[in-house]
Amino acid sequence: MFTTGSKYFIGLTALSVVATVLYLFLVNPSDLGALALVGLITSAATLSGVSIFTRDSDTETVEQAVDASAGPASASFWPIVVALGAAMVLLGLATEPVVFVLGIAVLVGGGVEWMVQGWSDRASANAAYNSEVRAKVLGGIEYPGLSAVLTIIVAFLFSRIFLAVSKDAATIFFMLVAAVIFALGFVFAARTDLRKKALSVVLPVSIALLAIAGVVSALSGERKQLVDAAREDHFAIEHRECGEEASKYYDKHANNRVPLRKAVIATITVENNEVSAKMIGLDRKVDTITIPRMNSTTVLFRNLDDSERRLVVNLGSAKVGDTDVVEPLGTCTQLTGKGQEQVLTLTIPKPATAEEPFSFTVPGANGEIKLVVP
Amino acid sequence: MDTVSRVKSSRRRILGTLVGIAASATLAGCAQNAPQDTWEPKGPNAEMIHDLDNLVFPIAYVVGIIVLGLALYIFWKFKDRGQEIPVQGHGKPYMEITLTVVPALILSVVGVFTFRTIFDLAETQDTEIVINVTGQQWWWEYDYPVQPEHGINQPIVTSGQLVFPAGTKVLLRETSRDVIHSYWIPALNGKKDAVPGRVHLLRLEANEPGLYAGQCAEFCGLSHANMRMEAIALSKEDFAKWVANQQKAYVPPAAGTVEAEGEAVYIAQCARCHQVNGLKDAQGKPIISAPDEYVYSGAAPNLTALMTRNTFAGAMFDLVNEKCRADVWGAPSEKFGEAYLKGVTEDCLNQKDLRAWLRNAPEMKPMYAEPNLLGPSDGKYRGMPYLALTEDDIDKLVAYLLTLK
Amino acid sequence: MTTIDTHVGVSTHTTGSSFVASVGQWVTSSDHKKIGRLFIGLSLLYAIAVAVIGALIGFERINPDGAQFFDADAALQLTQLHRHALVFGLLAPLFIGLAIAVVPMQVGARAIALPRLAQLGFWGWALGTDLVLISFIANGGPGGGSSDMVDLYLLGLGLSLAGLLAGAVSVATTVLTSRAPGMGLMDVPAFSWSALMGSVASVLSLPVAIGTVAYLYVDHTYSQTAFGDNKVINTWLGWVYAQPQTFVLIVMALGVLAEIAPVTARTRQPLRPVLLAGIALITTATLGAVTQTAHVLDLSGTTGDKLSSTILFLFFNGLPLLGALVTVAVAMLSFKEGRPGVNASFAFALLGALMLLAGVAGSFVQHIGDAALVGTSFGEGVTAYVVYGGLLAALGGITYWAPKLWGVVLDDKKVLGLAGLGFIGVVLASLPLYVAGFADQPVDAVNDFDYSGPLGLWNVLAGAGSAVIALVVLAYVGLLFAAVRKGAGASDDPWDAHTLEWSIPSPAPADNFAALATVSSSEPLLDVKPSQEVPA
Amino acid sequence: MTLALPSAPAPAPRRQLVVATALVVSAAVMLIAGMLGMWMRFRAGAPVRTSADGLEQIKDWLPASIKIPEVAANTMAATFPFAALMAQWAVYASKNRDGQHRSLALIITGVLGVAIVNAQLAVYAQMGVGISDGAYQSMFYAITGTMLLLVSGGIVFSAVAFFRSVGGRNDDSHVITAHALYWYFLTAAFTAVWFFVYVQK
Repeated sequence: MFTTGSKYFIGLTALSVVATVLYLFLVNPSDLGALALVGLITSAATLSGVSIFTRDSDTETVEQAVDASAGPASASFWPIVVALGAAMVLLGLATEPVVFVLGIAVLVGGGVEWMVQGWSDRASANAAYNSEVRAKVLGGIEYPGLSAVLTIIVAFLFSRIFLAVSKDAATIFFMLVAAVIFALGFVFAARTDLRKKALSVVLPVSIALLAIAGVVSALSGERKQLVDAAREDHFAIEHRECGEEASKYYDKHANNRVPLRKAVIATITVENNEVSAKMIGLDRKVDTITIPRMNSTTVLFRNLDDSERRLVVNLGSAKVGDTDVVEPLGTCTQLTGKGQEQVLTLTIPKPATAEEPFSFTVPGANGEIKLVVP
Repeated sequence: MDTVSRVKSSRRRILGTLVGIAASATLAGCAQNAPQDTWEPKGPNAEMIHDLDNLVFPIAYVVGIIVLGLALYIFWKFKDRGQEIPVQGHGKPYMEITLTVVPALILSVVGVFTFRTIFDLAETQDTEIVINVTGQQWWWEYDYPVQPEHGINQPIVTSGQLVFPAGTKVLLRETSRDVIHSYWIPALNGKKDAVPGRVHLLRLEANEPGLYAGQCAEFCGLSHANMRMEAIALSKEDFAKWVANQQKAYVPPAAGTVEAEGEAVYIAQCARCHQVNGLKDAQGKPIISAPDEYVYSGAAPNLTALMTRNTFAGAMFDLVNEKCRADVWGAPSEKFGEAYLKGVTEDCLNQKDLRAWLRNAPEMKPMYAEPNLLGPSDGKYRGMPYLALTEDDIDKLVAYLLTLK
Repeated sequence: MTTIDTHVGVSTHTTGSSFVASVGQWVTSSDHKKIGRLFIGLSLLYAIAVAVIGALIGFERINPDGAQFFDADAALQLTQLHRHALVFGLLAPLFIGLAIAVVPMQVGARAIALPRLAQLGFWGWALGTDLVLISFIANGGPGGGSSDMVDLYLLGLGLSLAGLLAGAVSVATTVLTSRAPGMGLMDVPAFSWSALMGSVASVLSLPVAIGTVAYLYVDHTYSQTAFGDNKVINTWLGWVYAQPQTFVLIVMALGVLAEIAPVTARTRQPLRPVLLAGIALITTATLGAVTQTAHVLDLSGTTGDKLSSTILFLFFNGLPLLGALVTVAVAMLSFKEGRPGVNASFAFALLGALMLLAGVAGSFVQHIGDAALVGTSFGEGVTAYVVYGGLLAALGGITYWAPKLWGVVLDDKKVLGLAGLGFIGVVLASLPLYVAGFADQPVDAVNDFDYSGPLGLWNVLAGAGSAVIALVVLAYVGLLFAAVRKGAGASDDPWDAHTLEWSIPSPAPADNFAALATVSSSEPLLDVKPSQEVPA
Repeated sequence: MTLALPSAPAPAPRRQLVVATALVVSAAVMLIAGMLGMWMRFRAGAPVRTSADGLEQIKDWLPASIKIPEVAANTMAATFPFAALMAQWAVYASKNRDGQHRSLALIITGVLGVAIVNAQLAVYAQMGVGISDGAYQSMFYAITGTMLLLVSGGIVFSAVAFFRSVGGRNDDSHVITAHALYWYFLTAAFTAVWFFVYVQK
């Protein structure tokens, strides 16, 4: 009736009961040890039950050894991936959240792969068929997923390089890269016999080179100009430097193309150091621009002079928060080079007062355009 | 027997319906008082469209009749009488080519004229006056940019009625503060959408002074149907008078009068959203409204010289009573300016609607389906809210508003 | 010599594989022998590191006022790291690994049960231990200065414990479910039995530690109100590194001795059920560790107090000692029945077992309240005896099963020499700490104690002992490497042994048994080797 | 001379998964028991102090401001047996070789598991307790969080079993049995947690 295993586990249960009783009476019933020992009773009893239920999994004859197809499981990549995911999750918990998120992704991906492999390994007795069903279930996800990950990595590495080297160097670098890719493509196309062997050399080498270059770039940091720009807070959305040039690098990367033609109510132009304005639908110059109150309105600035200019809109002044400090209101475009354009989109809730009229000006150029908000 | 009679009766019913529809469609064409009739152009732009219609519609009628006739003929000729199914062929090149080439030719003819008209309508080189038109739920704001050649030295903001000189090429710059609206005065031009963040141009020109009615033509919310507009064309002289009147300085009511009390009520209750140019508070500081804090669209009609307008609440209600209204609408072209510029006098005022509006605006004009649920609009109102004014306050307010001429 | 040949010509070696392919094979292999060898290899690496740290600590104690290797904070962290690496870098994985590598062959299974769980177990343990190491290096661990890294220490500890658990589940399931037809649990070889016992005991005790780690982690990260700051972590977790919890892990060391002794004596194991019962007793009694309380014999107070203290003391500390004594004694009974003889693996196993007995007895003494040894370095001595004794026994096991795992037989004389040296090393590393314990040298302290006089000598000896152990392990690994490189082919059954693993080729093929034997006794090979039968 | 042992075919994995699950369950029981033990030790050891007015003895354990949402907790406690019942249904269906109902039962088990996770998150949200507010709070999150992880393990188990079930492993009843065993464990473990943490507090 009772097998060896169950006898052992029943003995363990009994001893745990004795220990628990001893503990309850001699030590302290509300101590953590008491509950741990109760847990031990539960666990040992569970194992006893399973031992009796499975009869120690004893088999005397071959016939009793049913469903005996268990060969050694095939090699699997996923246990280490899952362990790595777990380690990343924990590392992320203690350090960077991004590592945690990546770890979760690795964990989920590895877990799903493991699950499918575990199923497909025994889908049939035929190994080839099994790997085929595995591929059928996961192939449609694996390849795109893997290439997406690879693309992200490659893009990330390239971006590190872009950010680290100077603009000119980056241009030359990528011209060279493109040339090399073109040349290699040509060689591969021409020499079909080489392809496989060469590819197996070229791909790892180029990926390794990219990785090295990327890591080195990442470690060496972004190029000085960008670092300075970050220090000057140029990437903040509200950063506007409308007066004298205080910072060195602000505006160097302005996007000077304007896609919003249909939204533009007026165009302000600087030509020969003179500011002039035209309103949409009116084919002559105006010295006043009227824009509806509390409506998002766009004004285009076009610089036709050699020197870089910016359009500044002056919107009176206001107190800062609850303090008594009064600061001028207004904003401006980024610096705009010759023949380039920028837009300013304004939503003005209140009209100007007689003391503080609104206007558009261009520092360094003559004239101003009155801005009227009814 | 029974079956047959039932079939007959159902046929009769269908026939009756068809005849009814045709008759009402025909009779509608005979309407006398149809201010938004697209077939009665009153300005060069609408005439261009009308001329194009005169070309395109006959062609379309002919094509339509041919196609319909052929279809009916084929229905009748080949209807199922139990005959054998004809041989199913595949393609008749000559017929197919013909059926492709003929419509293409027709379309090219129509297209040439259509494109010409479209380009003509889009012309803005010779604009004489510019007016900004801004749509919001559910009224139109008109503001006149500073244009000294028209005597406009400070911006004029009005609403409900677009006033412009007749015989002058007017350019509307349309935009919107909330959703897409569409500006449409059928007698003067086609419709043009007003889209938030964009500026669309629409040319208007009236041959004669007069009143031209219109209607927002893009579904824009609960009171879309109540979003009307009236375009008022005045002779150049009358327009200059109107401009001068709009720009004249604000005259506060004499102290101690009921109008002065009304002004106080106005400042307390209305000035939060409604601007009256020149209105000053006790310290003598100009009062500037802040509708952006209360209203979803961020705007409320400017009430300066309110009594020069004939309508209020997005042209939904008349500001004048029926008799005075008939005087303006019925005035002949040469007398129209005089009638319009009279404005709203005390005996002309439509007391009933204006008071009801002040009493409880949301009841007069559907603004939000469920007034308690202002959530989706960030807790701001769409349109004028219920202000819980006392009758006494309303009396004072009406008296004050009558001074805004 | 009789060769029992089931299927010749199957080789574990793949031919023509590049370095990458071979790494890939090790990383992805679900072959229990590979997983076990990974465990063994890495823990031997830790053994060297641990012994070096032990030596450093010993020498640091010699002259606390003079030259210092490290400051007080670092010293605390280093002693914690030492303790951690002793138990969870060396002792636990070494035996789990040995069990993973050997048990499936012993019970006649073609593969370990749940091979991928065992794989996961190894990588979980290895990566978790890496995290622990990283945390210590980056100023973490108990008493660490960097709060994040203290968190990381706790998390890494949790992961490595979970990994060990996974390995233990795999081993226990193998013994419970994958035995050859006809092999009842009573017929299981002594080592496999001890592996089952040790694994089940780990499965039942380590989760309590994981639970504590969970509390500590949450509390430490978010509030540090319930459990206190960095330095007191070990107040809550100390029991995991202390006796009797560490006994859970030495059961398999005694199993190695019980396995090798009868083979060396060329006899069937006498009183085999008693041996198995002894092994079961020590593990079962050890599970009292989950109470996380040291049950100290306190003979003050009323008679009732004395009685209850005595009962608890004997129950929680006496039973393990009894089990260990019974196991070693019954194992040695083989030599009464059989012929006396000594070889390297037996020497290692015996010396290791004796060291373990010294440790278990030491733990017994330590818990006698009147001896006033709690909180002294006596406890360190117990841990050293237990862990290094386990190390010696494990080296015995590795020597014994080297033919199956690597296909080599190690040079008996050289290994015998190492065993002797190892014995000296262990005694040196442990015994002086016992003595120092009686002289009230505080536990885990390095600097804030006067180590002058004879204490200086004891600590010199302890440090030297650790250094000797480092050398022994280094030399042993070197020997193993050299033998594997030379590829001295071992015969299938070099020891003329009793159990199933010796019926298959050396080294064992990937799937162990091409065809399976039905067995009918606990020494199946002796049954089919009539010429070798020793008269009972 | 070569001796051959009497040979047998490949060994049977005899309810490996059931036995392994039993071992894992035992480990998890110890985990929860140990954590509850620690919980009890802290609860018993929480300092008692006299209130400011000297009229009451206050135990510094469960802060007065924290109200345990008992409805959600009880709902969770009631959901576990249903999940276990569904897991048992899967075993029953598996024995009857009824693949459709087996899959259905497994997916219901998993969905109930998700519902339990949801309820636990709702408990967190309703309590509005900051994890870093104090000893009780961090311990509460530690033990319920561990329980949450164990339940997540149950959901993963259900997912794997479901995948195998729809994947056509009709004779793989061990997975289903092991799955049921795990859900029985979860039910028992949560009942203990519920009693000690949510009822006794």
